[in-house]
Order: sequence, then C-alpha cells, then structure tokens
Amino acid sequence: MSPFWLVTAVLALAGAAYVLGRARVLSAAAGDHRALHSLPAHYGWAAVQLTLGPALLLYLLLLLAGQAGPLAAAAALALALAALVWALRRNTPDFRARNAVERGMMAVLILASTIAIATTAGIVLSMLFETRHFFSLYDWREFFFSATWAPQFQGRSQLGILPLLWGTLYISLIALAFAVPVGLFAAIYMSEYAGRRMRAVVKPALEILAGIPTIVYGLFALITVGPLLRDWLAQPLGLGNSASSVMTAGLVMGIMLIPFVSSLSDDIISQVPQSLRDGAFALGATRSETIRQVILPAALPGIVGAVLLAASRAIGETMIVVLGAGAAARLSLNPFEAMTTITVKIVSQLTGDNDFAAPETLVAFALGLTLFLVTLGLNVAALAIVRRYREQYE
Amino acid sequence: ARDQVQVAGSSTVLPYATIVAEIFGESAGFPTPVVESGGSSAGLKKFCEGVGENTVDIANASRRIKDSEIEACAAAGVTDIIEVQFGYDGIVFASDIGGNAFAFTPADWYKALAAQVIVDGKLVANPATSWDQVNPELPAQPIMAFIPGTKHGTREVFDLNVIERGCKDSGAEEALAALVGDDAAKTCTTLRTDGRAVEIDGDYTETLSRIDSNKEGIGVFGLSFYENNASKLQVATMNGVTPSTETIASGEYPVSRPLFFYVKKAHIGVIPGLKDYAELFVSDEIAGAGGPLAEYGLVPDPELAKAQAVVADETTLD
Amino acid sequence: MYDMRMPKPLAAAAACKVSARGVQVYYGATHALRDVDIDIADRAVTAFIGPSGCGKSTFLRCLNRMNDTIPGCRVLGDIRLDGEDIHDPRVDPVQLRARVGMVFQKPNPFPKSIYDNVAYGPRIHGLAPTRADLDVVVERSLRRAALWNDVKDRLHESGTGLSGGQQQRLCIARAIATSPEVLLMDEPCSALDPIATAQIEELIHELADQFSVVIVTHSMQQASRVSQHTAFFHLGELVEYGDTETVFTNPVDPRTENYITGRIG
Amino acid sequence: MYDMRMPKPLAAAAACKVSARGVQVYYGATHALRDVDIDIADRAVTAFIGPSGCGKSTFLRCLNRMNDTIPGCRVLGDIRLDGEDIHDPRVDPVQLRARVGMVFQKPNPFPKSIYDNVAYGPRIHGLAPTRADLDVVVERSLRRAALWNDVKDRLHESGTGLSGGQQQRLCIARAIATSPEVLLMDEPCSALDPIATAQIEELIHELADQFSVVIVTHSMQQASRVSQHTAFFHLGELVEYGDTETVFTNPVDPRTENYITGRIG
Amino acid sequence: MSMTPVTAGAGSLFARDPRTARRRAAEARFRAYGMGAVLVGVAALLLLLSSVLSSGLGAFRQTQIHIPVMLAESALDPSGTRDPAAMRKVTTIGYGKVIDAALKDAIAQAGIALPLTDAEIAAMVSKEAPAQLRNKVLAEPALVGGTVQVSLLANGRIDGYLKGRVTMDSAQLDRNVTPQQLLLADEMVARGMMSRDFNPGFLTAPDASDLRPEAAGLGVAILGSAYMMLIVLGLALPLGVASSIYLEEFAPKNRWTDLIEVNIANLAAVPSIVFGVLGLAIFINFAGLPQSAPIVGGLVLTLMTLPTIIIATRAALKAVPPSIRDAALGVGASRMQAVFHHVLPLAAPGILTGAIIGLAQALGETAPLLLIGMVAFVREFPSAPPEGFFDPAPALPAQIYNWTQRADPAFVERAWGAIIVLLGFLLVMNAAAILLRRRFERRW
Ligand SMILES: Nc1ncnc2c1ncn2[C@@H]1O[C@H](COP(=O)(O)OP(=O)(O)OP(=O)(O)O)[C@@H](O)[C@H]1O
Ligand SMILES: Nc1ncnc2c1ncn2[C@@H]1O[C@H](COP(=O)(O)OP(=O)(O)OP(=O)(O)O)[C@@H](O)[C@H]1O
Ligand SMILES: [Mg+2]
Ligand SMILES: [Mg+2]
Ligand SMILES: O=P([O-])([O-])[O-]
Repeated sequence: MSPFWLVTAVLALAGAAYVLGRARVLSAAAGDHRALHSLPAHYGWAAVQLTLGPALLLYLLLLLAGQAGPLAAAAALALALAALVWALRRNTPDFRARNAVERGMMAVLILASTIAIATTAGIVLSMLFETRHFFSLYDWREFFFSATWAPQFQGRSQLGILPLLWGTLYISLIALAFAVPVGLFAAIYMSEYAGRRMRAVVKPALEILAGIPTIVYGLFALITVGPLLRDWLAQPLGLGNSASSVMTAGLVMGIMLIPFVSSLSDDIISQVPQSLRDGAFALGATRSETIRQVILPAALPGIVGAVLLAASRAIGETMIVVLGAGAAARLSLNPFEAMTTITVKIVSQLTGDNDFAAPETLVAFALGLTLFLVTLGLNVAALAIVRRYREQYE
Repeated sequence: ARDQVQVAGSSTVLPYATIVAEIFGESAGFPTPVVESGGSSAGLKKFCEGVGENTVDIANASRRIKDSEIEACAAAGVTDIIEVQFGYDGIVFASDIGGNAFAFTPADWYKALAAQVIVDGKLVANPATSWDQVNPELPAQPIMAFIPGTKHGTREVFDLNVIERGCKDSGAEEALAALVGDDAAKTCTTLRTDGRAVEIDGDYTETLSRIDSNKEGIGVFGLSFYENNASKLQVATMNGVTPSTETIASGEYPVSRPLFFYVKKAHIGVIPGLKDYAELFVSDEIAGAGGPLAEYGLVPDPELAKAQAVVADETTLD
Repeated sequence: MYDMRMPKPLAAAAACKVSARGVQVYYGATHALRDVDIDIADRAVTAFIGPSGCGKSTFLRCLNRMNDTIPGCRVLGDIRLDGEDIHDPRVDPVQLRARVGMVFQKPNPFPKSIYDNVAYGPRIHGLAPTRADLDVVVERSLRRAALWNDVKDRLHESGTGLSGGQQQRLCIARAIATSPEVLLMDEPCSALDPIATAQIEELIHELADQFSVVIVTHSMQQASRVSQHTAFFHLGELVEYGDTETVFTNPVDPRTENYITGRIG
Repeated sequence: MYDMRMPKPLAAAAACKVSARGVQVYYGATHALRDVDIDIADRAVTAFIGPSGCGKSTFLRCLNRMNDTIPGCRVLGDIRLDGEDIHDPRVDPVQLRARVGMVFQKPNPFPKSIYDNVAYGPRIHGLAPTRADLDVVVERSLRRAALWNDVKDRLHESGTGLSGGQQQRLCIARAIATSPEVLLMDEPCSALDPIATAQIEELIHELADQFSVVIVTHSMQQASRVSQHTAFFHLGELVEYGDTETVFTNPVDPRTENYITGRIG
Repeated sequence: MSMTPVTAGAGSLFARDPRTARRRAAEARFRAYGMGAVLVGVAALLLLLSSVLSSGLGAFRQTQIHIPVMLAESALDPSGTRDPAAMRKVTTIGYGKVIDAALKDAIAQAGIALPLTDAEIAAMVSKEAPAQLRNKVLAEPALVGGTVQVSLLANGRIDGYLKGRVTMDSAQLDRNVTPQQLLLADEMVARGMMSRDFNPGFLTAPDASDLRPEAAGLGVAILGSAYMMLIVLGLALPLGVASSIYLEEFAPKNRWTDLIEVNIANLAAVPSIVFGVLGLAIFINFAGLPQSAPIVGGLVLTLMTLPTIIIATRAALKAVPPSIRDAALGVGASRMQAVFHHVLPLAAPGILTGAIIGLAQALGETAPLLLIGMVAFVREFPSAPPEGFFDPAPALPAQIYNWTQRADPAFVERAWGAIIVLLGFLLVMNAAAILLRRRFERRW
C-alpha cells in the first residue's frame, strides 16, 4: 500500500470512529449531555484511540518483523474494524471516556519522551561498539593522555584527545563569553525596556542569526574577522600572526549564538508575573535592580537552559571552527593561535579518505563518546546550579 | 524498485561523476544517477554496507580500496566488486597570481615544513622562516603553506611524493636514520605545527580564500581546480616540470594519484542503467583525452582501454 | 461642589503631604477615575472607602506612579508630593517610590527568603550598611508587622510558602522596612484575623506620628478606628472627603450615607 | 477530648457530607496540621475560623486534594466524601474536584476573558451543550456572585484587568458555575465592600439549601451570620468544633474564648 | 524631618542625593548595555545580510543569447514523422550542432567580424543549451522545419564577464575563455543579441555539473528542503512538546527523571554529524529506508531538533505560575485539561521560539546529511508527497555546501544566491510562527 493511501485510510477510519462514537453515546443518552460521564467529544476520541491504537501498533510490529505488504495492511485494517465495533459498544453514558482518552494521551506523551531516551541510547550504542573497536586497535592511555594529535595515512598516528578537548573548551568559552552577555542583555532590553513595536521587530530579526547557514559565518570569519583580529590585535600585541584563531572562531560563533540566549531568555523573562515587578518598583527599586535581583533569579531555569543550548551549539559547531580557527590541533593558551575542536575532527575523520576500518577513522567514535561524557558532566553541573539557586514564584 | 543508479564517495571524483551522470541522464534514456559526496571512506563504507536496493551501486574513491575494507565488504555480503581506475588527479602547488613565481623540488618542501631538521648533527626545531633559507634560488618570501588536512587523501600523496621524497632527496633520511634509527621515516613526515604549515580540512575553495586573505601563502590544489582558477593562481613547477594533463599522464610531473570507482556486480542487471553508466564513464568520448572530463581537468588514464575491458567483462577483484 | 468635598479646616489643621487636582485615569478607553481632587494630610491616616471596583486601588497607584507600569493606563491631572509635581519630567519615579511606599491588595512576596524580602528595600537604598544593621531592620519590621513570632524560626525559607495572611504581613513588613514618608496600604488587613488586624492598626497609628498613611479598607469600623480623614469613592468619582467623624456621622452626599448605612454597594 | 470537639447532636441533626479523621499535613518537615477530626454537614454552612497561619487553608485544600499539587506536601489520615475515601486509589481527583469546588484565598482568574473564566467549568463538564445554555450559565453565575452589573459590558475583556474585589467575585462565579456539591471558600469576602459581602453571604445561604458550603473567614460576625457550624483552628490543631452559636456564646476550650474575645491571635 | 534613623530618600523630588545619582547612573549603564547588546546583534545581522545579498543577488540574473535557430528536419527528425518517441533518438549532440551553426550564422548576419575559431563561437553558449532546445522541440514537434527565435543560456565565463567577474586581463590567463570571446560578447550585447535577464531557472532548474554552472538551479533542493521541513515540523514540534509536557507536568520528580532531563540537555550538545551516524545506522541500514531521501533527512533532523524544542518548551512550562494550574484544577479540570487549556497557551511563546530556533538549525544543517546521502547531485525532481518523501532530493544547505566546493568560480555566486533563497525560505517558515507567537504573548 502506498503511503498516500495508507494515510488516507487511517484518516478516514479515524473520522468514522469519531463521528460514530459520539453519535452512539448521544443516542444512548437520548441527547442529554448531562447524563454522560464525559463530554461527547471524549467519547468520539475514545473510539478513535481504540480503533487506531492497536491497529497501528500491530502494523508497526509487522513492519518491524519484515512483514510489510498488503497482508500486514489487511490484518491491521481488520483489527481496526473489530476495535471500532468494540469501541462503539463500550461507549455507554457511564463509560469514563475522558479518563480513557487521557490515558491514551498519557501513553502518547510517555512514548514521545521515550524517543528522546531512545535517541540517547541509540547514539551511545552506535558509538560504543565502534569505540570498543577503536580501543582494540589503539591504546586508550595514548588517546586520553597524549598531547599530540597527528593522524597519518601510513599508520604511526598519534591520536591524543587533549589538544582537541582544550580547543573545544577554549573556543566554546570565548563564544559564550560573547554570546551570553550580549544575548542576555538583548533579552532584557527587549522584554523590559523596549516597546512592543521594537521588540516585535528586533526579536525575529535576531533569530535570523540562528538561521544563517554556518558556512556564511565561516567565510565571514575567514575573510573579514580573522585578518581584522590579526592586524589590529594579534600582531600589535605580539601574539602571533595567524589569521585563523580561537578568538576569531569564538567571536563569530558568539554572534551566531546570540539568538539562542536572547530569544529564549526573553520569553522566560516575559513570563515572570508582573506582580513581582510591581513589588520591587513599589519599594523604589530601579528597573535594573528589579531585573537583576528579582526577575533574573525567578527566570533562572529558563536562562540556564538557554545558555546550555547555546553552549551545546558551540560545542557541536564545525564550519565556523574549520574556517575561523583552522584544523590544526594544538595546546596553547594564546587565543590568537589556530586550534581546533573535537567536533571538527569527528567530522573530518568520518568524511575523510582513510580506510573506514582504520583507527584514524574509528577515532571519531571515541571522540564522540568522550565528548558525550564531558557534556554530560557539564549538564549535571548546570542542573545542580539551577536546583540550588532557583526561585520558584507563587 | 529503485530506477536510478546511486553513487557515493569521494569529493575529488564527484565533479567527474556528475559530468558523466548529467550526460548519461540527457542522452541514455535512463534517469540521471544520484551522486553523493561524503568522502572516499564514507562512500566505501556505504558501499560495503550490503547488497540490495537501499545500498549504493557505485563507490567513488580517490584511493584504492584497502584489504581491510574488502574484508568488511565480504562480511556484509558484498563480494563481487569491480574496480575501475579511470584517470589521475594531479596535485599542484600554486600561489597568488600577483606574487612571486616558484620552482620547487620536493627537498625544498621537506626542508621548509619538517618539524625537526638536522642542524650541525643535532635534531632541532625547524628554524627556516622564509623560502630562500631552504633554497637560495627561491624568493625571500615567508614560509606559509596551506596543505591538505589529515582527512584528505591528497595529504597521503603529499606526504609520500613530496615530503618523504624530499627527505630522501636531500639526504636527510640517511642522516636521520643514523640519528634516530627506526623513527627516521616518522620524523621525516612529521610537519611543523608552529603555524607555517596550515592544515586545511575544508576543500580547495577554502585554500583559495586563505591565499586571498594571505597573499604570501602557497597552497596545494587539484589540477582541475587550478585550471578553473588560473586567473587567480600561478602554479609552481616541481623538479622543473609544469603540471598539466600531459606531463602528469606521461609521469614527468611527480605528484598525482589515481582515481577509481567501484561497482557492485550484484546490482548489474538489477538496477537499470548501472552498467551503461559505468561504460559511458570510461568511454573514450568521455574519459579520453579531449573529452569533457579532461576538459574539466582529469588526467586521462593512458590505459583507459584496460578500464573499458574491466567494465565490459565485469571483472571483479579477487 | 468643590468646597463641599474639600473642607477648609482639613487643609489648615494638618500640613498637606500629597495633593491631587483633576486626576483622571483611563484604562484604554475606560474612564476609571474622574476628576479627583484631594489633599492628603501629613502625619495622619487617610482612609479610602467605597464599593469594590470604584477606583480606590487605581487612585492609590497614581500616588506613587505605579500605574506607569500598566500598559494602556493613562493618568492625567496634577499630583504633588510636598508641593512638587510627581509627573514632572525631572522626577525619577524610583525616588518617588522610595518616599511613597506601597502594600498591594494581593500579597506579592518575592520568591526569595523571608529575610531577603524584608531586607530588599533597605539594601537597595543603602539604609543598613552592615549585616548587623540589616538584621536589626528586618527584625524590627517583622515585629512591627506582627509576623516575627510566626517566622522567626524560618527566616531563610521562601516567602511564597507562607499562608495568605502571613504573606500580607510580610508585604507590610517589606514596605515599612524602608520607612517611606507616605505609606499606601491597599486593604492591608483583608486576610488577617482580628488580633493581627489590631496589631497592624496599632502600627498604622504609630506610623502616623511621623508619616502620612493612606489605607484602603472595606471595613467602616476600621476606617473610623484608624483614620483621621476619609475619602469616599463611588463609580470612579471622589464623592466625599473630610474628617472621618464628619464623613461617618454627618455625610454631605446622600451616596455616602447610603454606602455607610449599607444601602449601596 | 473527642467528644468535646464532635458534639453528638450535630452529627444527628444534619447528614454528614464530608468526614475527616486523623488528618495530618506536613510541608516538608513542618507539621502544619495535627490530627484533625471533623464531620462537615450537608446542606449547611460550616465556618473555619482561627488566627492567620493556623492551617485553615491547608485543611480546606485537603478536602478536594488540592494539596496533591504542592511539592513536598504530605497529607495523612482519612477523609471521606459521602462515606467514600477520597484518597482511595480508585478515586479520580478530577471527579472529586468537580464535586468539591473551591474559591482560593488569593484570587486567581485565568488570563482569559471574563466570559471564558466562568464558562470554563461548564464547558469541560459538559453542563451547557449549546452556546445559548452557556450564556445563561455564565450570566446566572455572575449575577449570583454580584458581579454582573460590573462586567456585563466587558464580558470579553481579560479577567486579570479587574479590580481586586471584582477578581474575587469572578472566582466565586467561576466556582459556582459548575454547581459543586461542596463549595470550599477561602475568605471569599476579604476584598469586598459590605454590600457585596452581603450579596455573597446571601449566595452562600442559597447554596446551603442544596449543598454543603465551607467558608474560611476572619470575621466572627460573618461566621455567626452565615454558618451553622464553626470550627476553630489554632496552631495547626482543630481546637473546637460545634454549633456556631455554641462556639461563639459558650465555647468549651479556653483558647476559643480567648480568640473570640480578641485575646489571642 | 524624620526621627527614624533609617529612611529612604528625602528632600526634594527634583534633587538627587549622591546615592540616587549613583543608582541612576547604574540604571542608565544597564540600559545602555541592553541597547548596546541589541545594536551589536542587529549590526552583525545587517553586516552578514548585506554581504550575503551583495555576493548572491547576481545569481538571480543570467546572461542569455537571443538568436534565430533553423530547425532542420534532416537533423532533428530524420524519420519525418514528428513522433516524439522517434525524435528522442536525436541526442543533445545533434542539437548542439544545430545551435553552433545557428550562432555562426547569426554572428555573420550581424556583421561582426572578429578573428574567432568555430570552437570559440560554439563555446559562447552553455553546454546546457542543446538540452534546452531539445526539450523545447520535443515539447512542440511542429516547430521542426521552421526557424524559431530562441534565448539560450550563455557560457558561465561570458556571464561572468557581463557581471564583472571575468575581465580581459583574467581572460588572458584563463584557459576556459579567450579575450576574443569577450569582444564578441561586447558586440552581441551592443546588437541586442545578448542580455542579462532574470533567471527563473535558478529557482526551478535542477543542479548541473561543473561544466555548466550557468544552468545550475535550486529546484530540486528547494523541494527537498521543503519536504524535510514538513517532516521535521510535523514530527519534532508535536514530539518535543509532548515529551516536555510529560516530563514537566506529569513525570514524578525523581532521580530517574533527573537523568532524563540531563540526557535531553546533553543530546543538544551531540555534534550534528553524530545524528547522521545514528540515522545511517537506524533508518537506512536497519529500517531499510532509501538513501538520499527527504524522509531519512527529515527523521534525522527531527532527532537533532528535538532537544532544542524540549529545552525551550520545558523552560516555558516551568515559568507558568502554579496558581494557574490550581485555578483549573479547582474547577474540576483534569491535569491534562489544565495543561492543554491553560498552561500550554501561556507557554506558547517559548515553545514557538524553540520551534523557530530548532527549525532554523534544521534548515541550515549539513553535516548529518553528509552521511545519509543528502549531499548529492540529483537532477530528477521528486514526486509529490507522501511518495516524494522517499525519492532522492538534496537539501538547500547541502546544495550550498556542494556549490562552495566546486572549482568553477561561477558557483561561488550561486552558492551565495542559494543562501539568499535559504534565508527567504527561513523567513517564510518563521513568519507564521512569529505571528502566532505575538498573539500568545501576554503579561499577567
Ligand atoms: N507551601 C507551603 N510550604 C511551607 N509551609 C507552608 C506552605 N503553605 C502554608 N505553609 C505554612 O503552614 C501553616 C498553615 O498555613 P495555612 O495557609 O493553612 O494558614 P491559614 O490558616 O490559611 O492562614 P491565613 O489565614 O493567613 O490564610 C503556616 O504556618 C504556613 O506558613
Ligand atoms: N488593568 C486594568 N485594566 C482595565 N481595567 C481595570 C484595570 N484595573 C482596574 N480596572 C478597572 O478599573 C475600575 C477600578 O478598579 P480598582 O482596582 O481601582 O478598584 P478598587 O476600588 O480597588 O476595587 P476593589 O475594592 O475591588 O479592589 C474597575 O472597574 C476595574 O475593573
Ligand atoms: Mg482594589
Ligand atoms: Mg489561608
Ligand atoms: O573526498 P575525497 O575522498 O576525495 O577527499
């Protein structure tokens, strides 16, 4: 059955179940809504759920078992029809349709949240296997403690994660040091100072920054920002003459991250009840005092979430780093030197020319898994901070 | 059923493959094949994923398939692989059109880029900062080389045919062997990381932009890329030879690598047009001298007939 | 008309702290307050009474320009604190509000600890330079607001975890901690039991020794107990204003009488 | 002790609607309510009185399991509605709350139109199948809550733009629109003027003809005016419970007397 | 004045004591920071947009050659039947010859006398031109035998000359174009035989190979991106909101849900290419979905976007005051109803922001697409959805990535042009969300 017909059939069945389920209970109650346990619509939805739920489940199971085809569709259809009949019989006025519908919705909600878990599991598993393979080919001590990253085609590679880890942290830190203040202040300005009109323009405008393809940022870093920083900062300060640098990539990435902080924080700040602002104003607090001492603490969880999201993007970014900071792995404190990140190397080792079963390629998975664990640590810390300092209103 | 050929693999081969695919779709009566680019390794990995409609038919590669990969392929049921070598990718050294002209030897590159060199019998960090220090005949221009990153197959060729060769030619290898023993080869190909050798993990357009913003840089390019941008770049000679399709095909110019594509024999006859596409690819009108591929910059394989035979007979690797 | 609402003796007897002339308030297109003229005496308690929705809170919020924060709310007319126009562009509403404190009708403690709630005002105004000073101010304010005994053991728990009446007293404590010259209290005892109410009334008496207190209340008894002057609002108008005793015993306007005797609401 | 708080005549006189035994409430480690036993009569008004912070709201929220939503709040003991344990796992709290309505101490209108605020309950319970039915229910509820005249021209403006007292009446209208069998009202008249208060008391009287009403109030007068039974809470304990008249005129516990006469708070 | 030791502000409202002055200054500074932050953001945006526009607008105009072409029956329909099936036998090579001849004639007719070889003249038109002509003829076989006036794409280098990218100096060095050709172009422009026109093909045509940059278009990529975004929007938003609702409103708060919360936040930090690895393993190798298909791309991007939407949604849900939930529960709403009727609408602005940002990211992402074959050369248009979800199609960012790697400089301009299209796409997609968000924004 083609996808189109499948979708149509499912929709038709659902429609029929809704109409019939509703009509059936209304006739049983002789049209008296008050005699029903739940709203008529609930009875309709209950019928829809019972009709579609098991049938879709069956179809999915059959698909997974490799039984796609007309037979599976027919089986699912038969089950749906049987379920429809059952659902209609179940729809008596004292049937707790709302509870049934809500149980169904809850199941859907739980299912949805399992997807996030399943994704995590999938990612960890898909990396774990190859990582084990990698460590069977390459000494883990070398990987974790070596300060040299130098893959070679002829073997003899040195695959130490330290310079990459350092580059990742350094670049992300600079990016956040730029994006968080700018984004947060922009959010504060938009939600607390700017007029409605200005906010309505500025907020979506800043959001475009999140949608500009990263290659544009990369080229911007390469062509404009890099040489600028080199000629005006790095060389006068005697910090080297590299156009690609941690600073270049960090700043440009910071620009990209502005809307992550500004838009999400703006929403959360706007959600803080006005009565809290009033309370502070009435004590003679200035707007900035109100914001800093009352609103921001109340909006903390959302703001931390926004910052984490920005940090995540910074850690996961490739193009800007490649073009802005270069591809050379290096351990250095000088922000005007070229460095690179774990993510860049994951991408390049995965899309490179090495033998796909060689440690030079497999190292990507070990890098990915390590990065996963590192960011997990950061997130645990962030959660702890939120727990500690959150101020729950009302 | 899938009705178009699916190709994956090397980004170096990609332009050639798309030229062929375009012509194939226009005139052969089959849909235009889909050509993915994701790198030789990723392409071969997909190729070796198994046999069936949802696996690719052809993998392009800018290097030969490795034995370990063949084994992995076999483990997944991909056994009959047809290997087709259809030409060469020339690798050239070029700098900004407005700057100095260069005539290199591999030894110059070795001396300029090695991390450590022997000075007065001791191994020290490479002190060279400008080209005339490694070879008085070169211009006094600071050393700034944009070389392929370690993900690129070009880097392997560069390491082997330029750096290692230069290490040997300059006599450094022997001296190193005496000094560090078995590590000599490794010391030869370890490049400096003080910012004078900049690795490019992106593509040639990135190298070009870097030269644009740093006019003293010298970059490594594919021949076809250079030829399309000859108005911005000037090419350096290597051992006195100017790179061109002719000098590379004849072997005079030393730096090049062969290009391949691999066909899944099990798919021939299942996926319509698969064999026709492969045949068109290696036909004289397309891949021969004067054909569209050569026009774009491919160095035609002097032994193209061999490739045609391989395709015609569906000769598999053993 | 004017004379009637604004008896001469009042202005003469006490210094006038706040004076309003021709105050109009609009919420969007609704005309919520019409042409209010009033002089609020210094060192005295003024009560605002009137049926629910008549504009008492609205007028109260005019006096410290809290209406500025309501989108769509427009305030016209002239309001003076110690003779200075509070709408003058040179006036910083922040400074105004530091001098004119407010207790809101709906308790709105900050989601901070009880201590921090009370300490907030003194902190921002720099009234208590040291931690010890601050402790003193906080304790004194909580005591005066009759909350100390309830919360002395949980000063560092959140102010939002208090009962309704406790929150109300917390807001009173927070407002008096900065010792404003004018204290606007919007139904400060609505959630309080009689004893607590008596304690707050006691506090109001005390405050009125030095400051000017305005209190909105629905309880005539309370108004007559605590206030020296009473203003009666009705449907957005200031109907009558005068000595509390006069207003309650001998009102000029029939509507006042009707309200006091429970005939209109 | 038990006898004292639970006079026999009460249980005999009126059918018991809600009965609670040994109710304990903890907020985290704080023991907010200790061992409360009470029987709330059907078709009657029960008043809860007691000083601020004594646990009245807390107990009220036990009766319709609103405490379930407060993190860290634990309720122990047995509470029965019409003899059925409300903590029974088979009980759907939603159904419970549909039968046991509530007016919160702090008015909390939805940030929706006035109409939608009142219509919400009837809508979700399917009490008014057609729009016309709904209009009728909304108008009737607003009228009974003495709010109709204030808002009849602005039914589709936001409920949060009302004055304090109006919001309170809106919440009452919202609660009665679903005709609950038991109505819990936490200080429903605290922000109301005497007339509005009288109207709400009138409403309570009316409701008590069919339903059971529990009202928390700080006004002894109000308690004696509207309620048949009165419970006095103090420091988390139910000190005395009985006929309103008895409690007010002849209390058993000295604390009750002290409170009523204004000596403890 | 006051006898109380502590009192805030005294004296005239118009006078400033030092402390108030300090606080006012701090306030002004704070406000200026805010203003500055907004300006920094807006300035960066304008800078980026102006560079994108200035580099990319040229791609929307393309040089065309206008000449009469004699469609000889002998060359194009040897059978003489005008049967398209039979006419299909004539390949583009045949048409190429016809065009070459026509161009030569036209130049001679116009009286242009420049020393040009036949090859140089033939190279004035795009290699795509024969295909253009062939399609035209096959669509209307009756044209054969007559002479038609056609507009054909000019070669990319000639186009570059008209756009200023190619100069006489550069042509001297360029292997692909000669100065003579440029002179010819000048003459043709002067005679109206060549002009630069709006190029709808840029938006509708499929990609083209490196030999014909002038013919490359975004048609397939736009469809591919649209299909993917449909899938992402249809899956990520409901899934993200649903799981946030569960986790924030219903899930018991314990270590297990903490773990889940941390995990989701952590998923956002997983490099996007890893999602490609996952997608390849699950959707292609395990589930057997086709390569290079929007369905796989959409699913992978959905997984990648989910954390963003979940984080934003959870933050927005958390920020809804509990009193709203209490109010709903108090009238007998179920928790589900309280959430869907009251909490969700109040959280909607934050949710929509998450969607805007998440979709923007999904729309512009390349790395994961590399591994599932979406960075591909595809010339066949996918069919209509839902079947089309399973047909190969690249996505806009993949196309941009691809074009930036091409050797011919003409592709640079097209890559920037494609970025403009991508941003336009983004704006269209966001407009609805932004309007919706404004409707839901309210303070209370
Ligand atoms: N969410 C909470 N967390 C912690 N403690 C609480 C919470 N809510 C109430 N309490 C405490 O429980 C006790 C009883 O509170 P409750 O709200 O029941 O008082 P009440 O009798 O309603 O007082 P009021 O008349 O002031 O409203 C008080 O001491 C209060 O501080
Ligand atoms: N934010 C607002 N938007 C629109 N109308 C409002 C707003 N606030 C108050 N109103 C209206 O203005 C009028 C006066 O309101 P106000 O709050 O001043 O009444 P009040 O006298 O304080 O009443 P209460 O005793 O009930 O608190 C009322 O009709 C009210 O509905
Ligand atoms: Mg009020
Ligand atoms: Mg209470
Ligand atoms: O894409 P490559 O494998 O040719 O670098």
